[in-house]
Amino acid sequence: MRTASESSRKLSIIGVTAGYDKADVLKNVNVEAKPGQVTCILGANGAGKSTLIRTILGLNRARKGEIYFGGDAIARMPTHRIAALGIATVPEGNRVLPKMTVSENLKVGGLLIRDNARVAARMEELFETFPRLKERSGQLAGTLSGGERSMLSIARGLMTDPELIVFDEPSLGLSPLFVSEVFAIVKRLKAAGLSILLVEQNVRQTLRVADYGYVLVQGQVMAEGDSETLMQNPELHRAYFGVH
Amino acid sequence: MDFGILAQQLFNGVMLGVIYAMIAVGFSLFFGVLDVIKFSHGDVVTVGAFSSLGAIGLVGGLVALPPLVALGTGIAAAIAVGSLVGALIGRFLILPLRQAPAVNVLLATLMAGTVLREAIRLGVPNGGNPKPFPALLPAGSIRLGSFSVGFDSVIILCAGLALVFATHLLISRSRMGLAIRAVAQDGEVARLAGVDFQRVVLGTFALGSALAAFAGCMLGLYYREINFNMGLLLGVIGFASAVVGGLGSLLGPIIGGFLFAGVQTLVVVALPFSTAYKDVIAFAAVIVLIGLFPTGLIAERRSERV
Amino acid sequence: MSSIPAPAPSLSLMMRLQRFPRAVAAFTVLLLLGGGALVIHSESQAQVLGMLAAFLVVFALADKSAAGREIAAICGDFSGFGNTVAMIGALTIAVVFRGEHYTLLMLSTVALFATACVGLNIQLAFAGIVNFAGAAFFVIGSYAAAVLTTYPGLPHLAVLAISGLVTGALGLVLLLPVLRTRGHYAALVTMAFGLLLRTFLEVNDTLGGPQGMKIKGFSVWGFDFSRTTSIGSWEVSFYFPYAILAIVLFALAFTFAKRLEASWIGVALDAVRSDETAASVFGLSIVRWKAVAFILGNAIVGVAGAVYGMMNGFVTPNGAGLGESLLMLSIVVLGGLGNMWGAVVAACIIIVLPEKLQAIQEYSLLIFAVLVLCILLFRPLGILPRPLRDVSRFSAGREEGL
Amino acid sequence: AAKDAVKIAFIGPLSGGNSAPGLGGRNSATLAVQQRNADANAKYTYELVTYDDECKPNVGIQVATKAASDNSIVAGVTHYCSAVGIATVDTYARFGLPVVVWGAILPEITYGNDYKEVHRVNGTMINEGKLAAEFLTKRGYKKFVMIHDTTDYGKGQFKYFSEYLKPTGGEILATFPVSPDQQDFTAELTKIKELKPDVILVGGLTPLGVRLRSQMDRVGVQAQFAGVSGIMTAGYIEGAGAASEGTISFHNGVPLSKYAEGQAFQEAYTKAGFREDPDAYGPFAYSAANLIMDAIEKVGPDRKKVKAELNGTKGYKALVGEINFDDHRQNIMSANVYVAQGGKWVYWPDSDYAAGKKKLAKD
Amino acid sequence: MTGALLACTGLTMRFDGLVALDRLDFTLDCGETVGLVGPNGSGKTTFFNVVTGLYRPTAGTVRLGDLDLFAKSPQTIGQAGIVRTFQRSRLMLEQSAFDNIVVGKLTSLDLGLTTNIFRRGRWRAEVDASIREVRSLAHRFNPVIADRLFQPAGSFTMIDRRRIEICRALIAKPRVLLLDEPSAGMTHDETRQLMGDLLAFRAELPELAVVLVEHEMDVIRRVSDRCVVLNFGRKIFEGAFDALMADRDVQTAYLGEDA
Ligand SMILES: Nc1ncnc2c1ncn2[C@@H]1O[C@H](COP(=O)(O)OP(=O)(O)OP(=O)(O)O)[C@@H](O)[C@H]1O
Ligand SMILES: Nc1ncnc2c1ncn2[C@@H]1O[C@H](COP(=O)(O)OP(=O)(O)OP(=O)(O)O)[C@@H](O)[C@H]1O
Ligand SMILES: CC(C)C[C@H](N)C(=O)O
Ligand SMILES: [Mg+2]
Ligand SMILES: [Mg+2]
Repeated sequence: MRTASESSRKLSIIGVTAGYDKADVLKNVNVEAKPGQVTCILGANGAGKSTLIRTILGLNRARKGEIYFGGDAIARMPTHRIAALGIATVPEGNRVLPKMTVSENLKVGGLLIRDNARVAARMEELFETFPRLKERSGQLAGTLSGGERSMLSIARGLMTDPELIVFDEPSLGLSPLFVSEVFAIVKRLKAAGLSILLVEQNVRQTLRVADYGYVLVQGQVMAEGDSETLMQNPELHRAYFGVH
Repeated sequence: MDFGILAQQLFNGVMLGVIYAMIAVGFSLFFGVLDVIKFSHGDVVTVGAFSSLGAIGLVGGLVALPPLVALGTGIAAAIAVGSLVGALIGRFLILPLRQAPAVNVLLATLMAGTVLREAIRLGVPNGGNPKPFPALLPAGSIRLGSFSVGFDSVIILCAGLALVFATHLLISRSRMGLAIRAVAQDGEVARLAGVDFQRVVLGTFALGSALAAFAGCMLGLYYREINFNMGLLLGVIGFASAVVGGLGSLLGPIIGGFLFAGVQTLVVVALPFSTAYKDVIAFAAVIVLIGLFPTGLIAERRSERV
Repeated sequence: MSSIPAPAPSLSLMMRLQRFPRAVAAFTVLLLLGGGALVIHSESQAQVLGMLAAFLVVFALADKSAAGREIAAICGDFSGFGNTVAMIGALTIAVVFRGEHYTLLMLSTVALFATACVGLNIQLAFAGIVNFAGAAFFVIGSYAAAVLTTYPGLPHLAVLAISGLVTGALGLVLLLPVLRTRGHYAALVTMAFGLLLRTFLEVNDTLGGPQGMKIKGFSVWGFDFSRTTSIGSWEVSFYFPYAILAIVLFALAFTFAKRLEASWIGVALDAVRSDETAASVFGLSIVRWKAVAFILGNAIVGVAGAVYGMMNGFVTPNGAGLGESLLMLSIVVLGGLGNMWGAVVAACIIIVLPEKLQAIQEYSLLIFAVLVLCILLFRPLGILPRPLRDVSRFSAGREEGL
Repeated sequence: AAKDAVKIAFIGPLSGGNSAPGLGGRNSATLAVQQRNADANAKYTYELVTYDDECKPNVGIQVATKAASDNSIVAGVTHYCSAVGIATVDTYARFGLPVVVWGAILPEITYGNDYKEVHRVNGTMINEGKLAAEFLTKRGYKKFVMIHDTTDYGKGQFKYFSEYLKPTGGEILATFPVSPDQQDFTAELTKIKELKPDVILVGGLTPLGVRLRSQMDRVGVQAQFAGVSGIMTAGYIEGAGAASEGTISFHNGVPLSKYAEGQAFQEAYTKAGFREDPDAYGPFAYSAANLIMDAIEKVGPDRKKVKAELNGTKGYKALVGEINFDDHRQNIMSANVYVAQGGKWVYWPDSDYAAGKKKLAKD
Repeated sequence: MTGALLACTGLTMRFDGLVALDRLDFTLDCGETVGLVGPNGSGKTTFFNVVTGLYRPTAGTVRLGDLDLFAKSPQTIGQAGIVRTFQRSRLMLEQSAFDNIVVGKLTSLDLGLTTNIFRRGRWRAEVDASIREVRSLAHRFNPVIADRLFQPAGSFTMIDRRRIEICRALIAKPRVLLLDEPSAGMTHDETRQLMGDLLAFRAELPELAVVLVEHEMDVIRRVSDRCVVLNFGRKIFEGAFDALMADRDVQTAYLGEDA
């Protein structure tokens, strides 16, 4: 079984078009997440960020285009196999398994790990990071506070040792302290050599940790480049860093 | 009344309780997976009974079988057919209707039940009539005064209990159980955690239905008579037991099953000459209990908040 | 509100359609109605299946083709008018077949079940209360009528009213558990009640035991429906007056439900159904509204049951069985939650079809079940889904039909 | 020359728990029609329109109305289930459709009204109850427990049996009214075991009989098992299996073999290749159909005339023996005792039990 | 604390074992906006739930003006004039925006059977009035909502749904409005727009008292007159925004170093 390893595989989304029932939400999107780097995706509400994430993970299907993770074409792979390839996800909207306790939620996160000792160890590590969750380990996840849910869903995503981690607005509802904690985590993961694909509203801090970024506008990549370039991008400026 | 009779009645109650529990467990198992009430469950019991009867008949027709072998064939057939039917229902009814409101699913499965029932009635020669079920378990019985219990009853009793608790352990302890519950509460999260959604769902339906089919086989052995209609009321009672006990946990249905059986038996003992009212009273009890314990005797822990 | 702008080609057609919206609505309604009548009337299997196929095609068109959607939209906009036309059309059908016992019996049965389903819709679609004892309450209505008609002094219109009240009142027994429980738990409560009632009626002789009771025919102003053989110069079946009564009853229930839906009460019920927490925070009483819906619903079911009983002159416990209740529920679900016309169409399918399938004898139940499954699978929202409420259509000035 | 077609209705339970006898009846009636149509000197060609009453009164009324309101239908062979039979008599009277009941044995169907439309070829439960009481007590059984289903059928059976038991000095220790689809009787039977009766008499149908018989052994009740015509079906023997041996039942009419035409009927039936066997009431349906067709041959396809003709039936030679209608258009016939022996229902007088070769529980 | 509009003292909420609110004293005056902040799980939402009667407090007092609202039913409290929005949006997505908003004032409308079913004339009059009111209110937030008033709430964007929720609360003409993280999940400029909305109606309804839960410090700074900080259900700070930013405990407990 894999251990948290230097990731070597690149995630590349090539000319992907995807959407729901009738409407196309993503139109011919090209995105790359280079190994060992933090790639961020910015965009207004409804720009299609989550749709992109869902498409990568096969939760909804690309209508056109290809998606590769290293050598594997994953565009038509069932979600659970994509996950097994070593892509962990923290989905949008702090989703938890409401009728299970906090620790059971984490165990589910660790289902891909066969040996229970490792699962236990991982849980302990994460409890270090989120003492809150340790206090609440016996509580049904459904009754957690908004922020606690976010922590739990982040922690659940971190249970396996993936190569690539996908975050969709992890800091939703987190208080400033924990927001910075999240970015600290991202830094640490990067340091450990993992690749990260990050969707965030908090553009400032995001660009601070990101190596490379894409800006989605109405389902199309409007701008891309390394953080500095994006910082300078006038439209982004108008859109995001209002003076205050 | 004399003690033997009392013991006898007690045993009858327990026996009945186990039978109900075996069926009820299936209900809460499905509820556990997709928050689905699979109402064809009762008829899967019937299917199980008939398929084991059929198998015994077929094989027995070719070669003379010693009872135990026959028994094995019967159970095997029941489990095989049962799990197949379950998987099919899961695949072609439950999964497609996953987004639909709960009532639709309920209706769909009820209709599926009707299909099964009618198929048996029309498919089996003279299917409208009750069929005898061979007595394959060791004969003989324990007699103490007016108390007498066949060995077969005891065997069936143990088998039933074992099965029910095995299921309980499977769900609450094993990885499989964890996966099942995860799928039940959020299919996407489960998938993202690497759970094979389809396999878990179908697997669970197969498992639950196999359980029901096995119960059917046991019913045949116990009553020595089966008919295409037997699943109908059993289904409802099983459902009632599951709900009264509490759908949240797998112990709920067991408690519920024994409770229901207890009430029925008690009525016969207490007011023997109005036994016709025993179902009336039992169901009245159900309504009252639900009124008092809205989420069953083993109440579900509140898992939603504002 | 008119639907998605359709592709260019059919545009001109749509222009033409929109010029006479009322004509379109009336035509569509009458077309469907006529079809239904034919199904009810026809004797041959082929005819029935043919009509069924036709219906499927019509619905496919209504969904897929732009023109179809347009027509549907127009009917939506002029529903008030359309409904009026439909009711009159239904009465006309009754008159046309005035001599045909069986056709009229079917017609009335459909109308009465549709009426009962209006009641169930108020419970399920509006307030979110699943009622698995519909048939039980229906039968309670009949029994009430059976008992009440034995009092010669009592005018039969009063009998209907009281039957409704009695049924509603008996529903109160379940109120507490129904209010306290959700989802499957609630389902069981009603289910248990149905079984309980049926077994009770069977084992207890005071109401005729399993044999049930005979019921006097309906009569107003000395005019006994069940003895009618002619009206004026017309030779009519004694089912004719019942058919009229049934249709009128449905019209009333329909109007009532429609208005209930398009009213503050309707909004309140929606709020309570879809989010009790939010509703209560804005001062709505969950108990009050659920209770109102449950009792009203049962009362309507009861009245329908009373008329049905008087028409058949007979009521037995096994009418209260789980199977029967499920039949009613399937009508509601297949018709489309909250859509009263859907209930009518579904009632035609669920009630008339097995009758027509008689020739296939013992297989009818099987075929029927399969059919229902198909509808559930391929039209999950039901035959006619419930339209979005738009109270602006009722803002003063605009006409309101039924 | 092409003959005019005449329609006759057959109504019975073709689906659900009582479909077995229902289908048997339908097949037998069908056979009668087929034979008639094959007969060159029949005046008309007959068509049997069959309806399913599901053994449910409400459904029964619907189909009865359907048949009765179809003016091309001249008469009907109707109903096996008493619950339905009694529910529909008004309908037939209302529409003036003459019918001959072929299986329902509730007395009230003929005796409870004075509808000239309603006839019945099979006997009623009065005969059954009377015979049961007399026969059993004469064989020295004194203490009875009766289990009957709560339908009119079971209740009727109880009513008449207990009525005729009184004079014989027999005693009913206890009565258990049970719902017809109840599965488990161990509780009741345990209770019975305590009472130590000589006979357990079941007033119900095959399923009930089978369950009681098989569960008796389970709780170890020793008593003679007897039932009314409701259990005198192939289904009972098949269902109860070996345990059925020695069960006594009472039924109007004698076994096919005893009928003059019985042999022929059996052969013809087998030849026609029906999927289900005629069952106990098949011959009655067959006779009813023939009775009607003969009436039509005589007076032509007219409801009123046919009714009048049927009303006056006396000494009509039918498969089930001579048919004579009394003033309530009820065929007068006596019930007979049957015993399950070697996997068959055997006419008591011919049985090893009567001959003393085999013994019932008591003797 | 005399003149206070909303006054809670010693408010305590226990969930088996865990103390979510710990002897909290809280007051709110007419026309005042209080920013309620605190680390995740510090009891902010619980405070709202207790005040609106969704949870039954373990101990303490809750008064609105001179009404005792301790452990009263949600609808009593709602009618008394305390309304809220929810942390996770709670709308009837398949019903129209209008329906959703009008829910806020249903209790002030005629809910009798007679008017609603039989005397439709009257009802229609109420309809006209309500449509006008709802439309103008919605218009102030976003003309788009006013224009698409009769389309399903589900068809609106996140921010507009939030606005619809706020409209639903405002149309109830509350005396106290509780807002739970209105800006959660919004982009920067959306947050700014929302902030604008808040300030706007604050100006229009000078009497209205607002409690605002937010993790977005800018919003708090711009909108609130006074701040209260919770930690482990206990009040660890009360005062002006700048004082808050300066406060050591608050920094360690809530803001973190790089604030
Ligand atoms: N399940 C769905 N069905 C139909 N349309 C959807 C669905 N989910 C999202 N959409 C539409 O797809 C578009 C993109 O949605 P998406 O959630 O990807 O945007 P986003 O960038 O993630 O927004 P946010 O920042 O709010 O997460 C939106 O216009 C939304 O209305
Ligand atoms: N119904 C409940 N059952 C058990 N614990 C609960 C319940 N509701 C809240 N809690 C606990 O009470 C604490 C306070 O919850 P609350 O939702 O008030 O926090 P919060 O301040 O709103 O946090 P956030 O900023 O993340 O929303 C949390 O630790 C939570 O786990
Ligand atoms: C009870 C029935 C199913 C059978 C019986 N022949 C009767 O008279 O009713
Ligand atoms: Mg998103
Ligand atoms: Mg909160």
